[in-house]
Amino acid sequence: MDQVFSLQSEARDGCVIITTMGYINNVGGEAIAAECRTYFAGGVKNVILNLGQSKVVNSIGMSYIIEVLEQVQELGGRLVFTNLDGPVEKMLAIMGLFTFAGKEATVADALAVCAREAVDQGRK
Amino acid sequence: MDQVFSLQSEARDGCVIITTMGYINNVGGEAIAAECRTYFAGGVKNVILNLGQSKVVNSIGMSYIIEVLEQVQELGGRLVFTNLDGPVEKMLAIMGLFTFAGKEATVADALAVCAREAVDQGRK
Amino acid sequence: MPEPIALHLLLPRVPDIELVAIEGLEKLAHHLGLAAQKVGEAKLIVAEAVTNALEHAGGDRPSVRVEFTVTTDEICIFVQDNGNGFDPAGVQDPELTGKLHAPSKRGWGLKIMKSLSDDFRIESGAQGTTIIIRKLLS
Amino acid sequence: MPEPIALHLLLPRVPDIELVAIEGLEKLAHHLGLAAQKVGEAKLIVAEAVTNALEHAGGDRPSVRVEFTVTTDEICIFVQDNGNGFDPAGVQDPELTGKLHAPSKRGWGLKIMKSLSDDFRIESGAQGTTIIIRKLLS
Ligand SMILES: Nc1ncnc2c1ncn2[C@@H]1O[C@H](COP(=O)(O)OP(=O)(O)O)[C@@H](O)[C@H]1O
Ligand SMILES: Nc1ncnc2c1ncn2[C@@H]1O[C@H](COP(=O)(O)OP(=O)(O)O)[C@@H](O)[C@H]1O
Repeated sequence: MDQVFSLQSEARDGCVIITTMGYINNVGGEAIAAECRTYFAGGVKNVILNLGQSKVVNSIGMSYIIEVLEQVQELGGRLVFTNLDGPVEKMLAIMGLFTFAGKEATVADALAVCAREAVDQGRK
Repeated sequence: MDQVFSLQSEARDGCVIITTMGYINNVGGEAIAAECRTYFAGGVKNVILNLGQSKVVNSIGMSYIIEVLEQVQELGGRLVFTNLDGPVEKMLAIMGLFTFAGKEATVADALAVCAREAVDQGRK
Repeated sequence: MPEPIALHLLLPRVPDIELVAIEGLEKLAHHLGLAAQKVGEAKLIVAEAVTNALEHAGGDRPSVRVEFTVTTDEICIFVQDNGNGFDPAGVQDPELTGKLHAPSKRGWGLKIMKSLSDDFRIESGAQGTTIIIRKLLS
Repeated sequence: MPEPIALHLLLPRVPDIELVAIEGLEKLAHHLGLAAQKVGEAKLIVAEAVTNALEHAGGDRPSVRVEFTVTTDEICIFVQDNGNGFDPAGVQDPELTGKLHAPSKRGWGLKIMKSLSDDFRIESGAQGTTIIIRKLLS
Protein backbone atom coordinates (compact mmCIF):
# COMPACT_ATOMS: atom_id res chain seq x y z
CA MET A 1 0.00 0.00 0.00
CA ASP A 2 1.11 3.55 -0.58
CA GLN A 3 2.29 4.50 2.81
CA VAL A 4 2.36 7.70 4.76
CA PHE A 5 4.46 10.50 3.29
CA SER A 6 8.09 11.11 4.19
CA LEU A 7 11.01 12.82 2.51
CA GLN A 8 14.79 12.93 2.57
CA SER A 9 16.90 15.83 1.34
CA GLU A 10 20.53 16.44 0.59
CA ALA A 11 22.45 19.33 -1.02
CA ARG A 12 24.98 18.49 -3.72
CA ASP A 13 26.72 20.76 -6.28
CA GLY A 14 24.38 23.68 -5.69
CA CYS A 15 21.28 21.46 -6.01
CA VAL A 16 18.95 20.17 -3.35
CA ILE A 17 17.91 16.59 -4.03
CA ILE A 18 14.56 15.77 -2.46
CA THR A 19 13.47 12.15 -2.42
CA THR A 20 9.89 11.49 -1.42
CA MET A 21 8.28 8.31 -0.18
CA GLY A 22 4.54 7.63 -0.22
CA TYR A 23 1.43 9.64 -0.99
CA ILE A 24 1.86 13.35 -1.77
CA ASN A 25 -1.28 15.29 -0.86
CA ASN A 26 -1.50 18.77 0.68
CA VAL A 27 0.55 17.66 3.70
CA GLY A 28 3.34 16.12 1.60
CA GLY A 29 3.31 19.00 -0.89
CA GLU A 30 3.60 21.57 1.88
CA ALA A 31 6.50 19.59 3.42
CA ILE A 32 8.36 19.60 0.08
CA ALA A 33 7.82 23.35 -0.35
CA ALA A 34 9.00 24.03 3.22
CA GLU A 35 12.12 21.89 2.70
CA CYS A 36 12.94 23.82 -0.47
CA ARG A 37 12.51 27.18 1.27
CA THR A 38 15.13 26.15 3.83
CA TYR A 39 17.65 25.28 1.11
CA PHE A 40 16.83 28.44 -0.90
CA ALA A 41 17.59 30.49 2.22
CA GLY A 42 20.96 28.72 2.30
CA GLY A 43 21.79 29.77 -1.27
CA VAL A 44 20.70 26.71 -3.23
CA LYS A 45 18.73 27.50 -6.39
CA ASN A 46 18.24 24.18 -8.20
CA VAL A 47 15.78 21.48 -7.07
CA ILE A 48 15.93 17.84 -8.09
CA LEU A 49 12.72 16.10 -7.08
CA ASN A 50 12.93 12.29 -7.06
CA LEU A 51 9.30 11.09 -6.97
CA GLY A 52 10.13 7.45 -7.79
CA GLN A 53 8.66 6.15 -4.56
CA SER A 54 5.53 8.30 -4.75
CA LYS A 55 3.16 6.44 -7.04
CA VAL A 56 0.10 8.29 -5.79
CA VAL A 57 -0.05 12.08 -5.64
CA ASN A 58 -2.93 14.52 -5.80
CA SER A 59 -3.17 17.85 -7.55
CA ILE A 60 -3.29 19.81 -4.31
CA GLY A 61 0.10 18.30 -3.45
CA MET A 62 1.33 19.22 -6.92
CA SER A 63 0.11 22.81 -6.49
CA TYR A 64 2.88 23.21 -3.89
CA ILE A 65 5.34 22.03 -6.53
CA ILE A 66 4.15 24.91 -8.73
CA GLU A 67 5.10 27.18 -5.83
CA VAL A 68 8.57 25.60 -5.81
CA LEU A 69 8.83 26.11 -9.58
CA GLU A 70 7.90 29.76 -9.15
CA GLN A 71 10.64 30.26 -6.55
CA VAL A 72 13.24 28.41 -8.59
CA GLN A 73 12.44 30.66 -11.56
CA GLU A 74 12.81 33.77 -9.42
CA LEU A 75 16.25 32.54 -8.31
CA GLY A 76 17.30 31.77 -11.88
CA GLY A 77 17.61 28.08 -11.03
CA ARG A 78 16.00 24.88 -12.29
CA LEU A 79 13.47 22.30 -11.16
CA VAL A 80 14.07 18.76 -12.46
CA PHE A 81 11.85 15.74 -11.77
CA THR A 82 13.43 12.27 -11.73
CA ASN A 83 12.45 8.60 -11.53
CA LEU A 84 8.84 9.39 -12.41
CA ASP A 85 6.32 6.57 -12.35
CA GLY A 86 4.38 6.51 -15.64
CA PRO A 87 1.01 7.69 -14.33
CA VAL A 88 2.53 10.53 -12.27
CA GLU A 89 4.55 11.62 -15.31
CA LYS A 90 1.35 11.73 -17.34
CA MET A 91 -0.36 13.83 -14.68
CA LEU A 92 2.51 16.34 -14.52
CA ALA A 93 2.42 16.55 -18.34
CA ILE A 94 -1.32 17.32 -18.21
CA MET A 95 -0.52 20.17 -15.83
CA GLY A 96 2.05 21.46 -18.32
CA LEU A 97 4.88 21.25 -15.83
CA PHE A 98 7.46 19.99 -18.32
CA THR A 99 7.24 23.27 -20.22
CA PHE A 100 9.14 24.90 -17.37
CA ALA A 101 10.66 22.01 -15.43
CA GLY A 102 13.03 19.26 -16.52
CA LYS A 103 12.52 15.50 -16.40
CA GLU A 104 15.35 12.99 -16.17
CA ALA A 105 15.49 9.24 -15.65
CA THR A 106 17.72 9.40 -12.58
CA VAL A 107 19.11 11.82 -10.01
CA ALA A 108 22.58 11.37 -11.55
CA ASP A 109 21.23 12.49 -14.93
CA ALA A 110 19.60 15.51 -13.30
CA LEU A 111 22.82 16.45 -11.51
CA ALA A 112 24.67 16.26 -14.84
CA VAL A 113 22.11 18.58 -16.45
CA CYS A 114 22.43 21.11 -13.62
CA ALA A 115 26.26 20.96 -13.78
CA ARG A 116 26.21 21.54 -17.56
CA GLU A 117 23.93 24.56 -17.15
CA ALA A 118 26.17 26.00 -14.45
CA VAL A 119 29.11 25.76 -16.89
CA ASP A 120 27.03 27.37 -19.67
CA GLN A 121 26.00 30.22 -17.38
CA GLY A 122 29.63 30.69 -16.35
CA ARG A 123 30.64 31.13 -20.02
CA LYS A 124 28.09 33.86 -20.67
CA MET B 1 -0.32 -0.63 5.18
CA ASP B 2 0.43 -4.27 5.87
CA GLN B 3 1.93 -5.27 2.61
CA VAL B 4 1.97 -8.49 0.67
CA PHE B 5 3.68 -11.44 2.36
CA SER B 6 7.33 -12.32 1.87
CA LEU B 7 9.91 -14.26 3.87
CA GLN B 8 13.64 -14.62 4.24
CA SER B 9 15.38 -17.69 5.68
CA GLU B 10 18.85 -18.56 6.84
CA ALA B 11 20.34 -21.58 8.63
CA ARG B 12 22.62 -20.93 11.61
CA ASP B 13 23.87 -23.30 14.33
CA GLY B 14 21.39 -26.05 13.46
CA CYS B 15 18.45 -23.60 13.44
CA VAL B 16 16.56 -22.14 10.54
CA ILE B 17 15.72 -18.49 11.13
CA ILE B 18 12.63 -17.43 9.20
CA THR B 19 11.84 -13.73 9.05
CA THR B 20 8.45 -12.81 7.66
CA MET B 21 7.23 -9.53 6.24
CA GLY B 22 3.58 -8.58 5.85
CA TYR B 23 0.26 -10.34 6.29
CA ILE B 24 0.31 -14.05 7.10
CA ASN B 25 -2.84 -15.76 5.84
CA ASN B 26 -3.14 -19.23 4.25
CA VAL B 27 -0.68 -18.29 1.49
CA GLY B 28 1.95 -16.96 3.89
CA GLY B 29 1.42 -19.82 6.36
CA GLU B 30 1.83 -22.42 3.62
CA ALA B 31 5.02 -20.67 2.43
CA ILE B 32 6.48 -20.79 5.95
CA ALA B 33 5.63 -24.50 6.30
CA ALA B 34 7.15 -25.28 2.89
CA GLU B 35 10.34 -23.38 3.75
CA CYS B 36 10.65 -25.33 7.01
CA ARG B 37 10.17 -28.68 5.22
CA THR B 38 13.12 -27.85 2.96
CA TYR B 39 15.37 -27.16 5.94
CA PHE B 40 14.10 -30.23 7.85
CA ALA B 41 15.03 -32.35 4.82
CA GLY B 42 18.53 -30.84 5.11
CA GLY B 43 18.89 -31.93 8.73
CA VAL B 44 17.79 -28.78 10.59
CA LYS B 45 15.43 -29.42 13.50
CA ASN B 46 14.99 -26.05 15.25
CA VAL B 47 12.90 -23.21 13.89
CA ILE B 48 13.20 -19.57 14.93
CA LEU B 49 10.27 -17.60 13.59
CA ASN B 50 10.76 -13.82 13.61
CA LEU B 51 7.28 -12.35 13.12
CA GLY B 52 8.28 -8.79 14.04
CA GLN B 53 7.30 -7.39 10.67
CA SER B 54 4.00 -9.29 10.49
CA LYS B 55 1.54 -7.24 12.50
CA VAL B 56 -1.50 -8.86 10.91
CA VAL B 57 -1.93 -12.63 10.73
CA ASN B 58 -4.98 -14.84 10.55
CA SER B 59 -5.68 -18.14 12.24
CA ILE B 60 -5.56 -20.10 9.00
CA GLY B 61 -2.00 -18.86 8.53
CA MET B 62 -1.23 -19.84 12.12
CA SER B 63 -2.67 -23.34 11.54
CA TYR B 64 0.35 -23.95 9.27
CA ILE B 65 2.57 -22.95 12.17
CA ILE B 66 0.92 -25.71 14.21
CA GLU B 67 2.03 -28.07 11.43
CA VAL B 68 5.59 -26.75 11.80
CA LEU B 69 5.38 -27.26 15.58
CA GLU B 70 4.22 -30.83 15.03
CA GLN B 71 7.18 -31.57 12.75
CA VAL B 72 9.69 -29.90 15.07
CA GLN B 73 8.38 -32.08 17.91
CA GLU B 74 8.75 -35.23 15.82
CA LEU B 75 12.37 -34.25 15.09
CA GLY B 76 13.08 -33.56 18.77
CA GLY B 77 13.73 -29.89 17.97
CA ARG B 78 12.26 -26.58 19.09
CA LEU B 79 10.07 -23.81 17.68
CA VAL B 80 10.80 -20.33 19.06
CA PHE B 81 8.90 -17.16 18.14
CA THR B 82 10.74 -13.83 18.30
CA ASN B 83 10.07 -10.08 18.01
CA LEU B 84 6.33 -10.60 18.48
CA ASP B 85 4.07 -7.59 18.13
CA GLY B 86 1.79 -7.38 21.19
CA PRO B 87 -1.52 -8.29 19.50
CA VAL B 88 0.00 -11.25 17.61
CA GLU B 89 1.58 -12.49 20.84
CA LYS B 90 -1.83 -12.35 22.51
CA MET B 91 -3.38 -14.32 19.65
CA LEU B 92 -0.71 -17.05 19.82
CA ALA B 93 -1.24 -17.22 23.59
CA ILE B 94 -4.99 -17.71 23.04
CA MET B 95 -4.15 -20.63 20.76
CA GLY B 96 -1.98 -22.11 23.53
CA LEU B 97 1.12 -22.11 21.35
CA PHE B 98 3.50 -21.03 24.12
CA THR B 99 2.80 -24.29 25.99
CA PHE B 100 4.89 -26.06 23.35
CA ALA B 101 6.82 -23.29 21.61
CA GLY B 102 9.26 -20.73 22.95
CA LYS B 103 9.06 -16.95 22.82
CA GLU B 104 12.08 -14.66 22.93
CA ALA B 105 12.57 -10.94 22.45
CA THR B 106 15.12 -11.27 19.65
CA VAL B 107 16.59 -13.80 17.22
CA ALA B 108 19.89 -13.61 19.14
CA ASP B 109 18.09 -14.63 22.35
CA ALA B 110 16.42 -17.52 20.53
CA LEU B 111 19.75 -18.71 19.11
CA ALA B 112 21.23 -18.66 22.63
CA VAL B 113 18.31 -20.77 23.93
CA CYS B 114 18.76 -23.32 21.15
CA ALA B 115 22.54 -23.46 21.72
CA ARG B 116 22.01 -24.03 25.49
CA GLU B 117 19.58 -26.86 24.77
CA ALA B 118 22.01 -28.47 22.33
CA VAL B 119 24.67 -28.46 25.10
CA ASP B 120 22.18 -29.92 27.60
CA GLN B 121 21.20 -32.67 25.17
CA GLY B 122 24.90 -33.39 24.50
CA ARG B 123 25.45 -33.93 28.28
CA LYS B 124 22.65 -36.50 28.56
CA MET C 1 -20.33 10.94 24.11
CA PRO C 2 -17.77 11.63 21.38
CA GLU C 3 -19.21 11.67 17.85
CA PRO C 4 -18.61 8.24 16.26
CA ILE C 5 -16.75 7.91 12.96
CA ALA C 6 -18.10 5.28 10.57
CA LEU C 7 -16.55 3.47 7.64
CA HIS C 8 -18.58 1.01 5.54
CA LEU C 9 -17.25 -1.45 2.97
CA LEU C 10 -18.83 -4.01 0.70
CA LEU C 11 -16.04 -6.41 -0.24
CA PRO C 12 -15.87 -8.84 -3.16
CA ARG C 13 -14.08 -12.19 -2.87
CA VAL C 14 -10.59 -11.15 -3.96
CA PRO C 15 -7.32 -12.25 -2.33
CA ASP C 16 -6.17 -10.08 0.58
CA ILE C 17 -9.22 -7.80 0.30
CA GLU C 18 -9.54 -7.98 4.11
CA LEU C 19 -6.42 -5.80 4.26
CA VAL C 20 -8.47 -2.97 2.75
CA ALA C 21 -10.87 -3.11 5.68
CA ILE C 22 -7.97 -3.36 8.11
CA GLU C 23 -6.29 -0.35 6.51
CA GLY C 24 -9.53 1.59 6.82
CA LEU C 25 -9.75 0.78 10.52
CA GLU C 26 -6.12 1.88 10.89
CA LYS C 27 -6.88 5.29 9.36
CA LEU C 28 -9.83 5.87 11.73
CA ALA C 29 -7.78 4.72 14.71
CA HIS C 30 -4.83 6.90 13.77
CA HIS C 31 -7.09 9.91 13.37
CA LEU C 32 -8.55 9.35 16.84
CA GLY C 33 -5.16 8.56 18.38
CA LEU C 34 -6.23 5.15 19.70
CA ALA C 35 -3.83 2.83 21.55
CA ALA C 36 -1.80 0.59 19.25
CA GLN C 37 -2.33 -2.61 21.24
CA LYS C 38 -6.13 -2.34 21.21
CA VAL C 39 -6.19 -1.35 17.55
CA GLY C 40 -3.84 -4.23 16.68
CA GLU C 41 -6.18 -6.66 18.44
CA ALA C 42 -9.15 -5.18 16.59
CA LYS C 43 -7.31 -5.69 13.30
CA LEU C 44 -6.79 -9.37 14.13
CA ILE C 45 -10.52 -9.68 14.88
CA VAL C 46 -11.28 -8.13 11.49
CA ALA C 47 -8.88 -10.50 9.73
CA GLU C 48 -10.68 -13.50 11.29
CA ALA C 49 -14.20 -12.21 10.73
CA VAL C 50 -13.68 -11.16 7.13
CA THR C 51 -11.75 -14.33 6.24
CA ASN C 52 -14.64 -16.45 7.56
CA ALA C 53 -17.26 -14.32 5.88
CA LEU C 54 -15.50 -14.41 2.50
CA GLU C 55 -14.98 -18.17 2.80
CA HIS C 56 -18.67 -18.80 3.42
CA ALA C 57 -20.26 -15.97 1.42
CA GLY C 58 -22.49 -17.49 -1.17
CA GLY C 59 -24.30 -17.43 -4.42
CA ASP C 60 -23.24 -15.95 -7.74
CA ARG C 61 -22.21 -12.78 -5.99
CA PRO C 62 -20.28 -13.56 -2.84
CA SER C 63 -19.95 -10.34 -0.91
CA VAL C 64 -19.21 -9.24 2.58
CA ARG C 65 -20.40 -6.13 4.32
CA VAL C 66 -18.03 -4.61 6.90
CA GLU C 67 -18.90 -1.64 9.08
CA PHE C 68 -16.74 0.09 11.66
CA THR C 69 -18.07 2.58 14.15
CA VAL C 70 -15.29 4.05 16.19
CA THR C 71 -15.04 6.55 19.03
CA THR C 72 -12.25 7.17 21.52
CA ASP C 73 -14.14 4.78 23.83
CA GLU C 74 -14.77 1.76 21.63
CA ILE C 75 -14.45 0.08 18.27
CA CYS C 76 -17.58 -1.62 16.92
CA ILE C 77 -17.11 -4.15 14.15
CA PHE C 78 -19.98 -5.47 12.06
CA VAL C 79 -19.34 -8.19 9.46
CA GLN C 80 -22.09 -9.78 7.41
CA ASP C 81 -21.98 -12.41 4.68
CA ASN C 82 -24.63 -13.79 2.33
CA GLY C 83 -23.70 -17.43 2.88
CA ASN C 84 -25.77 -20.39 4.11
CA GLY C 85 -25.14 -19.79 7.79
CA PHE C 86 -24.22 -22.30 10.50
CA ASP C 87 -25.02 -23.19 14.08
CA PRO C 88 -22.44 -21.45 16.28
CA ALA C 89 -23.47 -23.63 19.25
CA GLY C 90 -22.39 -26.67 17.26
CA VAL C 91 -18.79 -25.48 16.91
CA GLN C 92 -16.39 -27.11 19.36
CA ASP C 93 -13.88 -25.02 21.25
CA PRO C 94 -10.45 -25.84 19.79
CA GLU C 95 -7.55 -27.15 21.90
CA LEU C 96 -3.96 -27.17 20.71
CA THR C 97 -3.30 -30.71 21.93
CA GLY C 98 -6.26 -31.86 19.87
CA LYS C 99 -4.99 -30.07 16.76
CA LEU C 100 -1.44 -31.43 16.94
CA HIS C 101 -1.38 -34.64 14.85
CA ALA C 102 -4.92 -34.00 13.62
CA PRO C 103 -5.45 -33.77 9.85
CA SER C 104 -6.96 -30.24 10.07
CA LYS C 105 -5.31 -27.73 12.34
CA ARG C 106 -7.89 -25.03 11.66
CA GLY C 107 -10.90 -23.94 13.71
CA TRP C 108 -9.47 -21.04 15.75
CA GLY C 109 -11.29 -18.04 14.28
CA LEU C 110 -14.34 -17.87 16.56
CA LYS C 111 -12.28 -18.51 19.68
CA ILE C 112 -9.82 -15.76 18.79
CA MET C 113 -12.57 -13.25 17.99
CA LYS C 114 -14.35 -13.99 21.27
CA SER C 115 -11.15 -13.82 23.30
CA LEU C 116 -10.03 -10.51 21.82
CA SER C 117 -13.38 -8.74 22.11
CA ASP C 118 -15.42 -7.35 24.97
CA ASP C 119 -18.76 -8.24 23.44
CA PHE C 120 -19.27 -10.85 20.74
CA ARG C 121 -22.61 -11.54 19.09
CA ILE C 122 -23.32 -13.81 16.18
CA GLU C 123 -26.56 -14.26 14.26
CA SER C 124 -26.68 -16.94 11.61
CA GLY C 125 -29.40 -18.27 9.36
CA ALA C 126 -30.14 -19.38 5.82
CA GLN C 127 -29.67 -15.78 4.62
CA GLY C 128 -26.17 -15.54 6.01
CA THR C 129 -24.18 -14.74 9.09
CA THR C 130 -23.70 -11.49 10.97
CA ILE C 131 -21.18 -10.92 13.70
CA ILE C 132 -21.17 -7.83 15.86
CA ILE C 133 -18.21 -7.17 18.07
CA ARG C 134 -17.41 -4.42 20.55
CA LYS C 135 -13.93 -3.71 21.70
CA LEU C 136 -13.54 -1.25 24.56
CA LEU C 137 -10.57 1.04 24.50
CA SER C 138 -10.07 1.69 28.17
CA MET D 1 -18.56 -10.13 -21.12
CA PRO D 2 -16.40 -10.98 -18.13
CA GLU D 3 -18.22 -10.88 -14.76
CA PRO D 4 -17.52 -7.50 -13.10
CA ILE D 5 -16.04 -7.29 -9.62
CA ALA D 6 -17.43 -4.56 -7.39
CA LEU D 7 -16.12 -2.85 -4.29
CA HIS D 8 -18.17 -0.23 -2.44
CA LEU D 9 -16.98 2.12 0.27
CA LEU D 10 -18.60 4.81 2.37
CA LEU D 11 -15.77 6.99 3.64
CA PRO D 12 -15.73 9.41 6.56
CA ARG D 13 -13.68 12.62 6.49
CA VAL D 14 -10.43 11.33 7.96
CA PRO D 15 -6.91 12.19 6.72
CA ASP D 16 -5.61 9.91 3.96
CA ILE D 17 -8.84 7.88 3.87
CA GLU D 18 -8.72 8.04 0.05
CA LEU D 19 -5.77 5.64 0.26
CA VAL D 20 -8.17 2.97 1.51
CA ALA D 21 -10.21 3.29 -1.67
CA ILE D 22 -7.04 3.31 -3.76
CA GLU D 23 -5.78 0.19 -1.99
CA GLY D 24 -9.10 -1.51 -2.68
CA LEU D 25 -8.83 -0.71 -6.38
CA GLU D 26 -5.28 -2.06 -6.34
CA LYS D 27 -6.47 -5.41 -4.93
CA LEU D 28 -9.16 -5.77 -7.62
CA ALA D 29 -6.71 -4.79 -10.34
CA HIS D 30 -4.05 -7.18 -9.08
CA HIS D 31 -6.57 -10.03 -8.95
CA LEU D 32 -7.58 -9.36 -12.56
CA GLY D 33 -3.99 -8.83 -13.70
CA LEU D 34 -4.65 -5.36 -15.12
CA ALA D 35 -1.89 -3.23 -16.68
CA ALA D 36 0.05 -1.14 -14.14
CA GLN D 37 -0.02 2.09 -16.17
CA LYS D 38 -3.82 2.09 -16.57
CA VAL D 39 -4.36 1.13 -12.94
CA GLY D 40 -1.91 3.82 -11.82
CA GLU D 41 -3.85 6.42 -13.81
CA ALA D 42 -7.12 5.17 -12.32
CA LYS D 43 -5.62 5.56 -8.83
CA LEU D 44 -4.74 9.19 -9.58
CA ILE D 45 -8.32 9.77 -10.75
CA VAL D 46 -9.59 8.30 -7.47
CA ALA D 47 -7.22 10.49 -5.44
CA GLU D 48 -8.60 13.61 -7.19
CA ALA D 49 -12.24 12.59 -7.04
CA VAL D 50 -12.22 11.53 -3.39
CA THR D 51 -10.17 14.54 -2.28
CA ASN D 52 -12.73 16.87 -3.92
CA ALA D 53 -15.67 14.95 -2.55
CA LEU D 54 -14.30 14.93 1.00
CA GLU D 55 -13.47 18.63 0.79
CA HIS D 56 -16.99 19.55 -0.23
CA ALA D 57 -19.03 16.84 1.55
CA GLY D 58 -21.40 18.54 3.88
CA GLY D 59 -23.59 18.65 6.89
CA ASP D 60 -23.02 17.11 10.30
CA ARG D 61 -22.06 13.85 8.66
CA PRO D 62 -19.71 14.47 5.77
CA SER D 63 -19.41 11.21 3.89
CA VAL D 64 -18.36 10.05 0.49
CA ARG D 65 -19.59 7.03 -1.42
CA VAL D 66 -17.06 5.33 -3.69
CA GLU D 67 -17.89 2.42 -5.97
CA PHE D 68 -15.58 0.52 -8.28
CA THR D 69 -16.81 -1.87 -10.94
CA VAL D 70 -13.93 -3.57 -12.65
CA THR D 71 -13.54 -6.09 -15.46
CA THR D 72 -10.55 -6.93 -17.63
CA ASP D 73 -11.99 -4.41 -20.12
CA GLU D 74 -12.63 -1.35 -17.98
CA ILE D 75 -12.56 0.33 -14.60
CA CYS D 76 -15.68 2.27 -13.60
CA ILE D 77 -15.34 4.77 -10.79
CA PHE D 78 -18.33 6.32 -9.03
CA VAL D 79 -17.79 8.98 -6.36
CA GLN D 80 -20.63 10.79 -4.63
CA ASP D 81 -20.64 13.40 -1.89
CA ASN D 82 -23.42 15.01 0.14
CA GLY D 83 -22.16 18.57 -0.27
CA ASN D 84 -23.84 21.64 -1.72
CA GLY D 85 -22.84 21.01 -5.31
CA PHE D 86 -21.44 23.43 -7.90
CA ASP D 87 -21.76 24.36 -11.54
CA PRO D 88 -19.08 22.42 -13.45
CA ALA D 89 -19.62 24.66 -16.50
CA GLY D 90 -18.52 27.60 -14.39
CA VAL D 91 -15.10 26.16 -13.65
CA GLN D 92 -12.30 27.59 -15.81
CA ASP D 93 -9.77 25.29 -17.40
CA PRO D 94 -6.48 25.87 -15.57
CA GLU D 95 -3.27 26.94 -17.33
CA LEU D 96 0.15 26.68 -15.71
CA THR D 97 1.20 30.16 -16.86
CA GLY D 98 -1.89 31.53 -15.14
CA LYS D 99 -1.10 29.69 -11.91
CA LEU D 100 2.54 30.78 -11.69
CA HIS D 101 2.63 33.95 -9.58
CA ALA D 102 -1.08 33.61 -8.78
CA PRO D 103 -2.05 33.43 -5.08
CA SER D 104 -3.79 30.04 -5.50
CA LYS D 105 -2.08 27.37 -7.57
CA ARG D 106 -4.92 24.90 -7.19
CA GLY D 107 -7.75 24.04 -9.59
CA TRP D 108 -6.33 21.00 -11.45
CA GLY D 109 -8.53 18.17 -10.22
CA LEU D 110 -11.31 18.24 -12.82
CA LYS D 111 -8.86 18.69 -15.71
CA ILE D 112 -6.72 15.76 -14.53
CA MET D 113 -9.74 13.48 -14.06
CA LYS D 114 -11.06 14.33 -17.52
CA SER D 115 -7.68 13.92 -19.18
CA LEU D 116 -6.99 10.53 -17.59
CA SER D 117 -10.42 9.03 -18.26
CA ASP D 118 -12.23 7.76 -21.34
CA ASP D 119 -15.62 8.93 -20.19
CA PHE D 120 -16.24 11.59 -17.56
CA ARG D 121 -19.68 12.55 -16.29
CA ILE D 122 -20.56 14.88 -13.47
CA GLU D 123 -23.94 15.60 -11.92
CA SER D 124 -24.16 18.27 -9.30
CA GLY D 125 -27.00 19.81 -7.36
CA ALA D 126 -28.06 20.98 -3.94
CA GLN D 127 -28.01 17.37 -2.71
CA GLY D 128 -24.38 16.86 -3.68
CA THR D 129 -22.13 15.90 -6.52
CA THR D 130 -21.69 12.60 -8.34
CA ILE D 131 -18.91 11.84 -10.76
CA ILE D 132 -18.91 8.75 -12.93
CA ILE D 133 -15.76 7.85 -14.80
CA ARG D 134 -14.91 5.03 -17.19
CA LYS D 135 -11.38 4.05 -17.95
CA LEU D 136 -10.86 1.56 -20.76
CA LEU D 137 -8.08 -0.97 -20.36
CA SER D 138 -7.23 -1.67 -23.97
N1 LIG E 1 -19.51 -16.80 8.35
C1 LIG E 1 -19.67 -18.13 8.45
N2 LIG E 1 -20.58 -18.77 7.68
C2 LIG E 1 -20.77 -20.09 7.77
N3 LIG E 1 -20.06 -20.88 8.62
C3 LIG E 1 -19.15 -20.31 9.42
C4 LIG E 1 -18.90 -18.91 9.38
N4 LIG E 1 -17.95 -18.63 10.28
C5 LIG E 1 -17.61 -19.79 10.86
N5 LIG E 1 -18.34 -20.82 10.35
C6 LIG E 1 -18.28 -22.22 10.76
O1 LIG E 1 -17.64 -22.31 12.02
C7 LIG E 1 -16.49 -23.13 11.94
C8 LIG E 1 -15.41 -22.58 12.85
O2 LIG E 1 -14.97 -21.34 12.34
P1 LIG E 1 -13.59 -20.76 12.83
O3 LIG E 1 -13.51 -20.88 14.31
O4 LIG E 1 -13.45 -19.40 12.29
O5 LIG E 1 -12.47 -21.70 12.22
P2 LIG E 1 -12.21 -22.17 10.71
O6 LIG E 1 -12.87 -21.17 9.81
O7 LIG E 1 -10.74 -22.18 10.56
O8 LIG E 1 -12.79 -23.54 10.60
C9 LIG E 1 -16.12 -23.17 10.48
O9 LIG E 1 -15.43 -24.34 10.14
C10 LIG E 1 -17.46 -23.06 9.79
O10 LIG E 1 -18.06 -24.33 9.73
N1 LIG F 1 -17.44 17.58 -5.27
C1 LIG F 1 -17.49 18.92 -5.38
N2 LIG F 1 -18.43 19.62 -4.73
C2 LIG F 1 -18.50 20.97 -4.84
N3 LIG F 1 -17.66 21.70 -5.59
C3 LIG F 1 -16.70 21.05 -6.27
C4 LIG F 1 -16.56 19.64 -6.21
N4 LIG F 1 -15.52 19.28 -7.01
C5 LIG F 1 -15.04 20.41 -7.54
N5 LIG F 1 -15.74 21.49 -7.10
C6 LIG F 1 -15.53 22.90 -7.50
O1 LIG F 1 -14.76 22.94 -8.67
C7 LIG F 1 -13.56 23.67 -8.47
C8 LIG F 1 -12.41 23.02 -9.24
O2 LIG F 1 -12.13 21.74 -8.71
P1 LIG F 1 -10.76 21.04 -9.03
O3 LIG F 1 -10.51 21.17 -10.49
O4 LIG F 1 -10.79 19.68 -8.48
O5 LIG F 1 -9.65 21.92 -8.29
P2 LIG F 1 -9.53 22.36 -6.76
O6 LIG F 1 -10.36 21.43 -5.94
O7 LIG F 1 -8.07 22.27 -6.46
O8 LIG F 1 -10.02 23.78 -6.71
C9 LIG F 1 -13.36 23.67 -6.96
O9 LIG F 1 -12.62 24.77 -6.55
C10 LIG F 1 -14.78 23.69 -6.46
O10 LIG F 1 -15.27 24.99 -6.44
